Amino acid sequence: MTEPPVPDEFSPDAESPDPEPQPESTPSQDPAGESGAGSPALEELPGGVRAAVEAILMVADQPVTEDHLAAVLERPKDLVQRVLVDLRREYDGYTGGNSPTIEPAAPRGFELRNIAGGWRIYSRKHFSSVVADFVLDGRSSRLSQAALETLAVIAYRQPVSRARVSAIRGVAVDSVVRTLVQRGLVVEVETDPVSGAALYGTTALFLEKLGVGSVSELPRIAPHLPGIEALGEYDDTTF
Amino acid sequence: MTEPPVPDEFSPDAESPDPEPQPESTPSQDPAGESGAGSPALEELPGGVRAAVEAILMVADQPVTEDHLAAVLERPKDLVQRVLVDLRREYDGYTGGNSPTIEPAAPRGFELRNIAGGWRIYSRKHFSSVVADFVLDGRSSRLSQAALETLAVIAYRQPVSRARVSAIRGVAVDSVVRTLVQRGLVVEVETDPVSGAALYGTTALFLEKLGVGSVSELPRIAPHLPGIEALGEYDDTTF
Amino acid sequence: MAVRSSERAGEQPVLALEQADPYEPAAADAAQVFAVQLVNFSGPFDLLLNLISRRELDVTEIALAEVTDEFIAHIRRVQAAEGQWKLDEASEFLVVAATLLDLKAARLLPAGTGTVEDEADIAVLEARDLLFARLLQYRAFKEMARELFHRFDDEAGRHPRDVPPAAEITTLLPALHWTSTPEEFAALAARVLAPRSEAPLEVETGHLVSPVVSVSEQSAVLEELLRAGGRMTFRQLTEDAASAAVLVARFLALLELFRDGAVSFEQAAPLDGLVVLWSAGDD
Repeated sequence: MTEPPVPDEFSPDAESPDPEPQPESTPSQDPAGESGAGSPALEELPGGVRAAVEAILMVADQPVTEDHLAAVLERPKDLVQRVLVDLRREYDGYTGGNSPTIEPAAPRGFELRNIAGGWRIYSRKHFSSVVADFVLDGRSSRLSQAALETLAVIAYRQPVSRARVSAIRGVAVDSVVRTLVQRGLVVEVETDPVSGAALYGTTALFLEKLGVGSVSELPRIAPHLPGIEALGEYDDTTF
Repeated sequence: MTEPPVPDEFSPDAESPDPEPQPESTPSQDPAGESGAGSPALEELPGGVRAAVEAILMVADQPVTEDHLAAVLERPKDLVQRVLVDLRREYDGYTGGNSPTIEPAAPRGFELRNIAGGWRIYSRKHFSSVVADFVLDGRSSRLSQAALETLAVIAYRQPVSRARVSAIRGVAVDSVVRTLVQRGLVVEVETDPVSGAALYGTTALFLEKLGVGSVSELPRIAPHLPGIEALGEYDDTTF
Repeated sequence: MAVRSSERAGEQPVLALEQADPYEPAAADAAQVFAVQLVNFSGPFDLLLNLISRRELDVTEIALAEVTDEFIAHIRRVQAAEGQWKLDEASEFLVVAATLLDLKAARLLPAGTGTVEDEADIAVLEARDLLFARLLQYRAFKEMARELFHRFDDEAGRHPRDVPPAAEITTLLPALHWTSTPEEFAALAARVLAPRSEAPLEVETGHLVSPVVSVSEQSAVLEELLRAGGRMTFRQLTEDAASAAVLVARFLALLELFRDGAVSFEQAAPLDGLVVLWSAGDD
């Protein structure tokens, strides 16, 4: 990379003491008045644009594109790009880079990967074994009763939101749904156009495990209950 | 804190050049042979125990207890605890602390918080406006006044039956309690031995949403309730 | 006094009171989302505190006497608007209204000697103290609800990291051991999806003469009638109802059966007789 060192306003936590502080500069391509007038500019918040990018990356559960970041932050894409590259380097244990005398920092336990056109934070690869120990801790090869019941609701009510499954089962189901997703038995199939909530359905693996060809081949359940076709809307009314 | 400075093996990326590197030390309470013999010791991996803790925090979907981390990492709990406290400080923008001459780093875009009995990574609050775009998942709907009041009664009177909550609020609370259970904020904790009524209490999710460590850290109710000692058990005697 | 208070009511539409919720701008939406609230106020204490605070009074005996008329005017309006009260909700309002009236009456009477004269006086005093105690207690929890709201709100600006591990980790999960047949799975689904019979709330019923009516019992009665009769009018289904409570319970049971797809309705024209059909098969 022949990029000039990243400007000060988005790397204020450079590990090396800055021998000649740069003047308060605005990013080159960003006209001063362009960003939202009401809220304080990102540059004025502790950590600046760089920390804002980190904040987003930390909670994003799928890769985020540079375009998306640039749009949300209202900053030029090339600035965002440089922040990302810089963060990746920093997480990997490289410091500012201009002071070779300073001992390099150790890498962080997470890394920023650029995959499929987007950026996402993952646990660092060489800790896979402890991460796996943590994730697999307490997982057995059988589904819990709670997981089976939740799966049953999703199978017969798909596509269905977690809120509705909660309403039907009468308990919070977030973590159980997550387990089912990790198990590959259910998947987010669409997004509710009104609420924006994710709607879940069963997968081919589920059908395979159960030994049926398609969802329509699931045994009908008792006549008292609305079938899949009747999709009672009653539990929507409670939310 | 009168803790001695954290030993080198889990803060290898201290921002200040370390004038006298400490010898490769094993954690004090951990007998050398105890950790798994086959895989390389965490201390030998880049970033060490500290990065391993970070790696686990990256995949945690709820607050992780110190005990859990200590068990997965096979390291003493007090070491884990110090790593966590140290990481929190670092994310908040404090450096090693022994070198006042070095300019303090800016906080990161995320923070490590100790709530609901465990530790979890959060995006930093002042970036909520930019982060919100990436986490929209329909769980942010607000509670009604009726739900909040019911929740307050349960939080301060737990374990408590619906009948008692109802007596305090002066209205039937069945549907509101059901909603709170569905949202995972309260749960049936036990059954009244006399009446057989379900008794409700708050959940870890409630603490997490509130940002407190435990029920005992809830804001005190006494100032709002003059003579609570005298009135407190009123509803016991009449219901 | 009724005239004065209803004039006041005309100036202050009922809705305006609800909108005045100080700490939750979205309260109106949220209320519809979550709970069946008694019109506009979640209970008599909520109403009473609201009336008192609108007059910028503290909770005292005088304040209670002053707002008595408004309180009663409000519950009259609700009754007129709703046609009928829900029994469990109305009872609390009535108890409070009766106590308020007693207090007001006591204040209107000559002060007397200052000594408690008879049992009726003692009863009023006890009722007053009880009402104070419950009102203050409710107010304290209302304050805490406000506090919780601010904390939730504050906390909502932070978002927890909730990100699944990389795929290479989840593939390490032990292979799933699946044992259910489709029929077993369907049976489980039927059980989970069956309407839950709520554990009834234990309500103090000592003062009630009529027995408790359960919706699920009435549902069973309806099912029996409909299975035998095939199609029946709502009037036929309720002609043997011994009390208003049974009537209400049958109505609620019909709604539940409809929700579950067990019955369907036919109505030839608006306000015409409602015909109920059993549409679930025999099990």
